[in-house]
Amino acid sequence: MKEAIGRFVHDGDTLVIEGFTHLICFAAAHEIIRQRRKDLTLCRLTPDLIYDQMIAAGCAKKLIFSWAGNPGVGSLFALRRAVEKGVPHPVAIEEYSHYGLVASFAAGAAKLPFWPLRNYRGTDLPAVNPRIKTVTCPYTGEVLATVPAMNPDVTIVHAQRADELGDTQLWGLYGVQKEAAFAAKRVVVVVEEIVAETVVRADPNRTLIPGFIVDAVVHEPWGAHPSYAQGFYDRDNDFYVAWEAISKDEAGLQQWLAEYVYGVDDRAGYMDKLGPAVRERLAADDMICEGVNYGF
Amino acid sequence: MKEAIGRFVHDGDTLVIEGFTHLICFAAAHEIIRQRRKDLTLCRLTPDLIYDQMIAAGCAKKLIFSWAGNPGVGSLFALRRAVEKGVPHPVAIEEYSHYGLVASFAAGAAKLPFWPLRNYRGTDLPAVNPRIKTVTCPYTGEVLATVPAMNPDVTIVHAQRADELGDTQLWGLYGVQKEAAFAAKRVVVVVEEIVAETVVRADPNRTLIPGFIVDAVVHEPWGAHPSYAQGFYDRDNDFYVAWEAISKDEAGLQQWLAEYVYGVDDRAGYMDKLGPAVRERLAADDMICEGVNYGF
Amino acid sequence: MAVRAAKELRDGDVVFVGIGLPNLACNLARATHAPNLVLIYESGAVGAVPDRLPVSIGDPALVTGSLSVASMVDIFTMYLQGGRIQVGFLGGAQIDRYGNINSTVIGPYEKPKVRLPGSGGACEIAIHADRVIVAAALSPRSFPASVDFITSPGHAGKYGTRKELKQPGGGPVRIVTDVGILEPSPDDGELELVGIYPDVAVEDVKQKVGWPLRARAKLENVPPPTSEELHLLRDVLDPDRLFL
Amino acid sequence: MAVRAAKELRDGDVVFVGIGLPNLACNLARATHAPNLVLIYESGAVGAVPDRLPVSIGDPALVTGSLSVASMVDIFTMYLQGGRIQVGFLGGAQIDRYGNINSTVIGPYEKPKVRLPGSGGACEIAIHADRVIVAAALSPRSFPASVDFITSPGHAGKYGTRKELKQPGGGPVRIVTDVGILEPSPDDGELELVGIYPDVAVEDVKQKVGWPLRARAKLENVPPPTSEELHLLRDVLDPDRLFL
Repeated sequence: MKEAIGRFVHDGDTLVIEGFTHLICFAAAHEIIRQRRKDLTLCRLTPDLIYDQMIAAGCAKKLIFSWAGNPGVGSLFALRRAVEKGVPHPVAIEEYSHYGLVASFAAGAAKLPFWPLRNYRGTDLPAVNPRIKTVTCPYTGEVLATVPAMNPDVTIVHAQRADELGDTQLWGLYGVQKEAAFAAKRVVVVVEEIVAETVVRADPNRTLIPGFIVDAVVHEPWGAHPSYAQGFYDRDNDFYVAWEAISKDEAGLQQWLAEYVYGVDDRAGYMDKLGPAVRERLAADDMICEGVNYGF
Repeated sequence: MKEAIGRFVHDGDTLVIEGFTHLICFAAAHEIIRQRRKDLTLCRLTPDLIYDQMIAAGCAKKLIFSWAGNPGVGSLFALRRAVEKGVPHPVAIEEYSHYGLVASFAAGAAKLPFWPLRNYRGTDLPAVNPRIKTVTCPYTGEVLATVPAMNPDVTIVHAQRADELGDTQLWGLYGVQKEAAFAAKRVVVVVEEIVAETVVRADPNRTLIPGFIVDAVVHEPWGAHPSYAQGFYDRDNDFYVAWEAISKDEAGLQQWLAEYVYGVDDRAGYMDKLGPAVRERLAADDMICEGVNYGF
Repeated sequence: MAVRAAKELRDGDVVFVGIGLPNLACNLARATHAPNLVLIYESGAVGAVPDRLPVSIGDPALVTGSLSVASMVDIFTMYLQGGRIQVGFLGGAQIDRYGNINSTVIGPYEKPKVRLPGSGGACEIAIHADRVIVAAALSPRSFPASVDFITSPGHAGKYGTRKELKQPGGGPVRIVTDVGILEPSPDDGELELVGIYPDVAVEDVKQKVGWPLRARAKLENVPPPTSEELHLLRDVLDPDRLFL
Repeated sequence: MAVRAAKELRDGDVVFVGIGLPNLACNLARATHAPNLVLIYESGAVGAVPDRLPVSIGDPALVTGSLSVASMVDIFTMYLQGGRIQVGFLGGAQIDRYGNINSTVIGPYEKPKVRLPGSGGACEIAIHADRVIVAAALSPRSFPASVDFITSPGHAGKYGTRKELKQPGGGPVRIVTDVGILEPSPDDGELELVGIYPDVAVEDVKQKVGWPLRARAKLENVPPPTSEELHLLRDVLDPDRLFL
């Protein structure tokens, strides 16, 4: 992970670490914080705790997002301090709705400059985001909204498994992981498990991202905690709830970063610090599905 | 099948039976021929033998397509007779490239009136298909090609399995089956196997089409022959090769229809006529993949 | 409110579900009068049957045993914009006279008094779902005459009426509150009182909104939750009282 | 031609493969100098390793053991238009002076002498792939000065030059024939002779195209297929001689 972040994430980059609730790569964010990257433009549908932590650590110059809360809990206070009061420093925002940002990734993946969608009529979003424009349908004359393409410098995808070449398999919620990867100039894949190429090839419909668009593959078990990996470990909802109090207090948040991010060398160190009880509480039960026949 | 075609396919409809080489529902086409539907607008990327047969049977008024050959073999002669000589009657054509027609289905599924694509510059396709137009990107000023949405009256999808509500699982080549289903006003799903809802729910990432957009589910083993169903039976390449001679000769083709379509009651009758040797030759070997863990 | 919101759902509806109260209401409806409800979450879970109350909209329990997992591109393009969603459930910090909803900012956008989470899927749900059900406790602060920011369009506003804007969906057709039910007027889309809960006075309801609230001549008398419904909510669906 | 076309592929290339000769050439390259070639078929198979020679572009043997199966929307938007394809292989009934390819009609479109299958993916492959390799036997009928219909754009033509049209891909950079190799001139994009096979005279090649063919001053001497290459093609890759 150290090497992948060192090589592929640079100051000033537009960075995407996606995953909708599922498979959010906190391990990569923590390594970026440790390597003290700055002036990043951070883009995600839901900034979630991951970007709240990166903003608190001073990595961010700008945030592109569509829903900025702590899901099911409350606020992201580091983000709010940066936006409302410029603490630790001001962070610019570019705001969409989910559909808008999803479409922006789809345009980026397709290398189209824009994406048309039937949206935003009657809302104030285009008034505060001039990047939302319109286009007229050449067939019906209907005026549709458009969003510009999102093409990040680097996308980091967390997934259940990949082979050493980066052929990546992912199940459970997909989010926009595939689109974010195809949209990016550089792609880092972080997985719970490195498997033989034969495992991937035994079930090719399960593959979301082909290895030839991947620049680095990192093996990092528990790399998504406190997010989750279907079939590996549950979401740490207790930690999401606890974050409300941690992030509300600027000093407390810095203390948390000092202890759990700067204070450890890597993800293994972080998991050791959390202790075995967390792992036991969150480890997934087995609910293994049947295979299908690829014969002919 | 009789009932599903009777209820959901009407004279004059725009009909899509998709499947790219894989999972082409010949059983549905034969039932449509037997029920003597006419004035259909037939749309498929590759008309293949299936629409060659329907054109020969006089079902078609118009054909929308992007590659009209017998894959790996040669020509579709019934189609060529209709287009070149108006035999048995003239069939109008609307022609795209694969990407254009794929995009047209994607627009239809998204209920957008058009889809933008970087294509057709420097080619003669827009000159012969006025439905290919252009749109100017509101961000870059780039002029992009557009195709209009394809929203068929009815789409027939063949798949490996579905539950009784039509929740449909499909693996191997996807083609544009999902997009064609979502684009349609009515959807008929034809499957090799009806399974319990629990089978679908055990592996939800394998599901391509949700039952609530499906109007009818038909259980029709071998319903795709001479096309194939991954994990069930191989493509009948011998028949595709033999079609060259059958379709070249108008009378021979009518004789083939009389024997294998009009001359049988249903798919079971057709398979009986082909005989057990064909089934034995084409039955799939077992190459069953491992399952994955959906636990948490 | 959860009980009352559940009653707005019809058996067989395809519902775009948010977390919290909407999720409770949907699962209550499934357990009572609408066993064939199809729950779709914007995270991609289709036909979810969560065996625990999901804390987040992307909970793993929404995936396990669901009918299908769709990419978010498909969810927004083919399912929502594709016109496949009958009911959307929305909340919001502010709801105005015409059903416009604000979940973005209190105060001006550039210098907000309170920065709220923003749209998420709320903007497009309000535009595309056949019917939108809104659940929110009534108060003058939450129901001003006009919202500070239109995140989700209602029936009329500074950009025109729903019809003028050719919105594909029906917008907020029922506003379920803690004291009564509001509905848009068929004439001008203004929200008016159409139902009232037991022991609530119409005059008290009128005090709780920021405009002169009209009440229909004939008000529905909304029955109180049954003990069975309360039992289901409190003991089965949300035993840890995460959202009650 | 298959042997010569195989040599145009570099190890690690991501190749959009058509059926027939392109497929043979790709599998020969994989078996010899380019083991890391990634074969992508427009049908959706990515990283295919067919254990029999596929008769069609959607053969089940392309799926079994492949790295990934993508939807056709993804193949054309994210893979091809997304700029992820290094090499596209095309054939065609006619190829003209500037590398424009016709696979649509001989004669006028409305009243064709011969109705060919049409574009399939050929149009967008010629526009987007970094390099396009064309394989076709040389004859005046197949190589006219200008094609009856432009299915796949070359380097110049009635709509302008490749640069003027801002085509993202490189177009047909090598035309592999049965007697020699053509390449577009760096100046004006006109195809010119750059390589010749053993025992073939330049004058004979010039007779086989419908325009005054220029030949480079220094011609590559293209070696004949080795016995190992012929053995692989005839005995291993296409033992039933489906395409040879």
